Amino acid sequence: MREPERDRASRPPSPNGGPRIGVYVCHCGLNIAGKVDVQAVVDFAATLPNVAVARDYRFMCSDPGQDLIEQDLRDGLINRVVVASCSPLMHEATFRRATAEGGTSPFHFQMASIREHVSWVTADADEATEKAKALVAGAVRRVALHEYLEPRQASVNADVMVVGGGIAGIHAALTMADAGKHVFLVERESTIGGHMAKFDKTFPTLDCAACILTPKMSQVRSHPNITLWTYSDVVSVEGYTGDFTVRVRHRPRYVIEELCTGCFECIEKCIHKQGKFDDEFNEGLGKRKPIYIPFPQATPSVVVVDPETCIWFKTGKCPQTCVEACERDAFDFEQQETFDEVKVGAIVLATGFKTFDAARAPEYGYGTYPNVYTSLEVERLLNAAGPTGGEPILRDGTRPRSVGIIHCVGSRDERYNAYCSRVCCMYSLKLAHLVKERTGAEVYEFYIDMRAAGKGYEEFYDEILKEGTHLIRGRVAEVTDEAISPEEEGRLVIRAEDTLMGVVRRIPVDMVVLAVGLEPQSDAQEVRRLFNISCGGEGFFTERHPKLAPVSTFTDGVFLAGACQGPKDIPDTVAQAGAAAAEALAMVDRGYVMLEANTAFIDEAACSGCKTCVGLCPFGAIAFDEERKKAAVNEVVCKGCGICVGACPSGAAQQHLFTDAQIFAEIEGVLEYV
Amino acid sequence: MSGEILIDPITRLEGHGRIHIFVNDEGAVDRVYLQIPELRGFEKFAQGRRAEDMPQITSRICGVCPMAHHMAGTKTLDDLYHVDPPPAATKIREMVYDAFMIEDHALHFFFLGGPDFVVGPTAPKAQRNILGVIGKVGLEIGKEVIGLRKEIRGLMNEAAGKAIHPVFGLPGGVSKQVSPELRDRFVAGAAHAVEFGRFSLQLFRDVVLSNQAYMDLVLSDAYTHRTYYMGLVDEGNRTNFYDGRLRVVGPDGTELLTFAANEYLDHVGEHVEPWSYIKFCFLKDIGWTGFEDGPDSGVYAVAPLARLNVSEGMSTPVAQEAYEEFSSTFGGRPVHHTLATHWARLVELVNAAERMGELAADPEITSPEIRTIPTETPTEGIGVVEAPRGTLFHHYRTDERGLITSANLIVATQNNAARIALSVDKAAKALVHGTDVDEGLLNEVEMAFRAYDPCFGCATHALPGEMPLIVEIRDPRGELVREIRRD
Amino acid sequence: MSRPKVAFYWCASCGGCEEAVVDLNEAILDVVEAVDIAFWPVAMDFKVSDVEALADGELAAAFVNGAVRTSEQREMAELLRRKAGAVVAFGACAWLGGIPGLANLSTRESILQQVYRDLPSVQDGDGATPHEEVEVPEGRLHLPRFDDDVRTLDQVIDVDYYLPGCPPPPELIAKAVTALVEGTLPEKGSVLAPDVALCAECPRVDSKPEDLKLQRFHRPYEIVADPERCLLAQGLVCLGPATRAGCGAVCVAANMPCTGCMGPTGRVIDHGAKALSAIASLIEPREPKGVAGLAEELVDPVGTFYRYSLPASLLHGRVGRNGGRSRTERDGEEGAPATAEPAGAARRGGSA
Amino acid sequence: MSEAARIQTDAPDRARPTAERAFEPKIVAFFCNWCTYTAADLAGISRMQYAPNVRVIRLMCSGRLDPQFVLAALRDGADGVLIGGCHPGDCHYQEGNDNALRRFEVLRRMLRDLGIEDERVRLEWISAAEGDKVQKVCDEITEQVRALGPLRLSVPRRVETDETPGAPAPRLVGQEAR
Repeated sequence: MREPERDRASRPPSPNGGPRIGVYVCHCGLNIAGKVDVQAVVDFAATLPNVAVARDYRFMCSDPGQDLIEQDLRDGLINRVVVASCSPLMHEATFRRATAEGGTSPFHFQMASIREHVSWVTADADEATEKAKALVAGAVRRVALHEYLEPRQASVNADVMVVGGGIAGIHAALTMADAGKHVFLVERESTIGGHMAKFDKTFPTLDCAACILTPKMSQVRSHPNITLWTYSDVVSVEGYTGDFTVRVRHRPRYVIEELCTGCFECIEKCIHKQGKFDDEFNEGLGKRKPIYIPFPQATPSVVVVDPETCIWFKTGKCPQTCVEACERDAFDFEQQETFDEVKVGAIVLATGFKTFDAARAPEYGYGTYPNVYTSLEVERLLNAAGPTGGEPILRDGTRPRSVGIIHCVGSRDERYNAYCSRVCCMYSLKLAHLVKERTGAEVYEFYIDMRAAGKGYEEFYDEILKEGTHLIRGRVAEVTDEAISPEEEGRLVIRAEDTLMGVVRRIPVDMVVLAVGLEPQSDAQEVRRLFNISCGGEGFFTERHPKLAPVSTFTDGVFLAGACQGPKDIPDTVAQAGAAAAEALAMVDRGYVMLEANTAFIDEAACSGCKTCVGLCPFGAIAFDEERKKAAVNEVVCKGCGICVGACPSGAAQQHLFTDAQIFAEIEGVLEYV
Repeated sequence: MSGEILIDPITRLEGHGRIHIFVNDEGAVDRVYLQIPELRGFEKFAQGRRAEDMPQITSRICGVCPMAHHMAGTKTLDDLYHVDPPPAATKIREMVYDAFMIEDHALHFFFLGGPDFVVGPTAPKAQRNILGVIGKVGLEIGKEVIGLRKEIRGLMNEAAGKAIHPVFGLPGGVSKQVSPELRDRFVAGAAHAVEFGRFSLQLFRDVVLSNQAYMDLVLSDAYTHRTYYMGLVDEGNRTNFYDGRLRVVGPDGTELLTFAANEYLDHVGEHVEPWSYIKFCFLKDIGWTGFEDGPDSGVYAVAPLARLNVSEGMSTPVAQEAYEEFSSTFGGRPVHHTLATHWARLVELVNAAERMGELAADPEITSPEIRTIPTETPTEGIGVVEAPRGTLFHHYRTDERGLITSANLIVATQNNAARIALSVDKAAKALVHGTDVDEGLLNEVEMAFRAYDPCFGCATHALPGEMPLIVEIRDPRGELVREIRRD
Repeated sequence: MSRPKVAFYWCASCGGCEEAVVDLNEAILDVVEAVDIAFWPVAMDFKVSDVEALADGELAAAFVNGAVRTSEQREMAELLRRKAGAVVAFGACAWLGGIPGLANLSTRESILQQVYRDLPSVQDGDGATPHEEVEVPEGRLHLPRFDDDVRTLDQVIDVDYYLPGCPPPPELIAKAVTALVEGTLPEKGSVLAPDVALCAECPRVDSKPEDLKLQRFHRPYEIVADPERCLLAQGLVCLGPATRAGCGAVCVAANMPCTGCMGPTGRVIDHGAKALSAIASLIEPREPKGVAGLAEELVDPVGTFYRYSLPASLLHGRVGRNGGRSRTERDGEEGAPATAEPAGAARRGGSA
Repeated sequence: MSEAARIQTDAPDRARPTAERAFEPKIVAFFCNWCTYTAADLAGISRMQYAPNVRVIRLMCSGRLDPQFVLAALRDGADGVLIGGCHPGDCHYQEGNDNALRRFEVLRRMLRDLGIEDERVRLEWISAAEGDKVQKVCDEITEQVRALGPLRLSVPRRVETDETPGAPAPRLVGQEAR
């Protein structure tokens, strides 16, 4: 066969001569020695190339066992260590430490697992001994090529960032700010508050959303440790764990934030006497002026000018009554985008969700029949600060006498989203209660399964049942205005199978409410790429481990809070936001992160600039230098998987402790001698 | 005194061959065997390859005439994928192919076969090579030779990717269009080549035609065989290297038949002898009757001499003039004198140069329309070109994914193999008497061989290799009597 | 000053390497000035006896092209090894086995059967095939045995340097000769070409995206390739990322993908496997069916990835094609002394 | 030549089928650290007995798999190769196992053309919880390869005449220290 011309990476550094290997075979009491002929393995090891010392001991992990290694190293008998004992997942750290204590690199060490992989799983003693020899030979051959590596760490910037100013972001920001960290809170909208700010009441306790949210919002505003950036978004993230550089763009609101006092005189004096344009905060149910504030408690309490609808921006001809009304001269129609660049050690993503677009399910008639509403619209109708002052009245101004609420719109439906959105059952019950309370209407709920797993949720369900809401189990086939009886004339008819009664029912109602599910934000993929994390199949951000690392991501230093990770209700969101904040604090407070030793690296001279590796890295750890046409691994970001190394077509990419040469040597070792 | 003479191998040819001469008790040559001792098996390992890789794979049959294999393979792919290249692509292919004919013929004349004449068959060995040629004609002209070759090879590199093992051929066209700048270089190169051709023809006149000793050698019976000839001709029965119909004429010069490439199996057969790895082609229409010439033997020849014999003229003026001079010198076609091949080669060189110039001047040559994308399922394809050393057939069958299931390759020297065997036999019989032979004599035996510019690398798709020329003389019991090393 | 003596020799090659030397053009006159060519069968009439007459090591260098498939070639290689201070494996065949090395996919018997029996133009009749020893009326004729496999030069003799390419680019040949004359040859075992992959000198590299993923592989005849953009990015299997630079990316300049004739870079043991790894990593689908679909589009992986290097590859050829020889016989094979300890480290250049 | 080298060449070769010794296949396994290697530990902890023919080499991720490793193992004496990684979607490094699959699929296509049966080179997804699967797969591949017989491979080695430099270091063979 052809052999490589040369292999720089495999050339062992030899500050003190060539490799001299010590092999230590552990009895592990009888765990190993009861099956494997330890003496035979030691004798065999002594014959292997570069082996200077071969010993056995009853428990290598004990202090005297470790002392054997340290002493041989200190005596200069050896400069490499192989321990044949249990799994490296058990004691690799132990023996690395011992090797380091002996005065060399902790990575001049290799372990052969002759307990988990040999003595415990092999019936025949001779076969077990042979296999143990093979594994020892592999380790010996490999360790001779181990490089001298120092353990490395990187320091962590104490400042943190929270992206998204909904309840999750607010809670995380306050938690960290209270712990004394400086928090940059970035919100895309002109105010923080998120979806929760739109709700009237929250389930199951029916306490007023504004009452519990608003104080937190103003706390954010006034907290000395929080820099609040609204109407702003993150445009780039560079750097790595503990040292991110984030660039934030501030969009112009044409009002100088520091000068605006929130008196709203300008809105009053706008040349438009009435609101004329669809009010986004009210889901288009109300009208706003070109200069507006989304809702009275908006934080910061600063007005926004919408250049799309403002006459001055559109025609350049307007008496500017708003400017006239402002006592602080806060207007600046020349305002441009501005940018800030900050360095932070950790980032909490709390970018939230969007609701399912009900028009995608045409059978429910949303957009066709004016009296079909989404749940979020009804939230606004029920909100005292909403377009109808809290009265759930129809578009023609009448009160509904009967209301149908359809569950699982866009959820648990293979056509749209297979998952359960978790919150719809409970908020539908809440809406049923509120509608009934305010209008006295008959309320019909059409559900597939009633999911009430939460503290106080089942009790809440019972309450609503008692109130006389009609619960019909079955998926709704369609909403139609085709009447087949006089009773249905002029109303909407919900046609559904009642699976409990086994009949198809037609329920005429005045108002239909679609309980739309929760979906990832439409720009979740861009955000994912921005922060180098991943999305699951449904598009929500993926946590590092669903059970053991639910708020971490595969990018160290980036944490998840709230519904951006998956649908969840307010209690869970707040709990998770607290957890994310705690994890971020733990990292930032420690002040440093340990770096993987087995990182990849690229031999620049051998790199052809083919870029094969760059896109393969799941962590964005490889940057391509366009000037020099070379790829380079950022070893702080690298997690040491070696995907790039396996792919590198010219062997320029290698992985510490897993170089090609080391693995080839191990392959030969496990095969060649036994 | 009887015995055996083994010439192993013959130098200055591309490939590997050995000549085994049996001498009888009267000291006369009994029989000469031309053995080709190697084989590579391209037809076998072509199986399973992607059809579109064949032009590049088969070019490795021979690094001297890689373009011929590349082009034959490419044309086979056209047929295989049932696709016609756009006119510009066809013209580019032919133009590049002409460039190849120019440089290959020049290579042979000045580096390989030519030194026999230019320097002289009995000159010292250290001079019978390109350096000797340079010594004879002068360094300036030597540099001219090298310079032209460099220019033409440069054009091929640019147009085909690489001159040695080109890459530009694809079913339905070529991979790269010709830029106006490159076109201009082709035009200039063609002009140089025509001049160079004239010069070479004059050199031949001066050195060979005017030298009675050489002409006696050329016309001697030892180098004369009356066989059939085969070559590609255009619709006017003029020589064409890239395309056309195959025409076969008999020893008397009359047309035996013409056929299209895809009918080759009806007319061309291969005869196997157990003592050589080369296969011997013959005309099925006549049949295999052994190693003999004449109208009743299916033995035929290809390559420059054969091509001139089957054609009724050349398609370009200067070449036509040279062709007429060639014909009249030998008293009309067909010319059966093997050594006249060297002259025929120069006539072709001029023809290729002129044709290249014509194509380069065609405005369509720079067209971007160089590909027709195949849409049909590949099945079977046959392609032919005239390689410098003669007719070259490629024939592939594939599965529906276009993977080769069968490849048949009949290469130039194979067509000639039987006639070459005849030539060597006849030359040895005429020149060798007894086993007491000298080196110059053996070189003259080799000349019979070298005139064909045979490429046994091609012919056996063998791994060509050169061995020393060692002449072993054995008695009838096989005992070594004497060994001649040609030093 | 005496000029260094050199020999050019061909084993199992096509003659393209010889042509490449001729393609030095006028520089060949300089070469002739600088060195004393003691042996070059294709172009000069010097004989083997001239070589045999030399003292051991008298040749400064022997440039040997072609792979090895017969005993004559082996003997010739061994002779040149004795006579030459440095042996240069010249070209892809000598270094890696080359395209004829694909014959290691077949048995010698099946090759003979195909060539002399099965092909459609072969005359029906007595079914003759060539034999190593044949009786003819006048006496007995011999043919050398067609070996079981194609070997690289360094599987037969110790090789000092490698000149890559099919054929080697003239610039690299000229550089090698210059280094020889000037005594600046690098350490033994070096490949006399840049130790970096072709992308480094490919003019299209800037158009290669950093996150290239392929939904399908195209075959060269299926598309009209954009003459400016990276061919891999267009779905053509280009081995440029896995293949040594030094050729000037001439195939790519002709708008055709690199097929790997310059061999692997210095730290790759098996050209085909490494190229395969890089190309497979570009597959976009991640689920088994989609991945298998793209794998199927690589209809001839051996011919694609091992086009020039099958005999040098880790498996050397198709496994078991020559019957029951077991792996362990390899140590007993001619010309292959067992390496000393530490075997792997030494062979992989890892020893101190 | 060092003592070690002598012992190396004197060592019996288990792959050589002889009259005295039936064919025992050698299998090299490349297991990812987080799932399959951990599963092999679990098999050990659970004392699941399986064929001793499999020698595990630990990689951090199946995405580190270089097809060269598979071929090197076969060349160096393995009769089969097993690759183990996390189940799809579970990769500790997000998509390493996707890359392992891509390389494996193309490699498998090529190995078929090189005369290596599919059963000799396998890719298995084995999660950290599936100790029993380690047992099952190791037994299975051992038996399958045993049925196929030894891998008949004849690979000429590179010829090198250089002396290997460096004398062996002095060695101690210690008894258990007390």
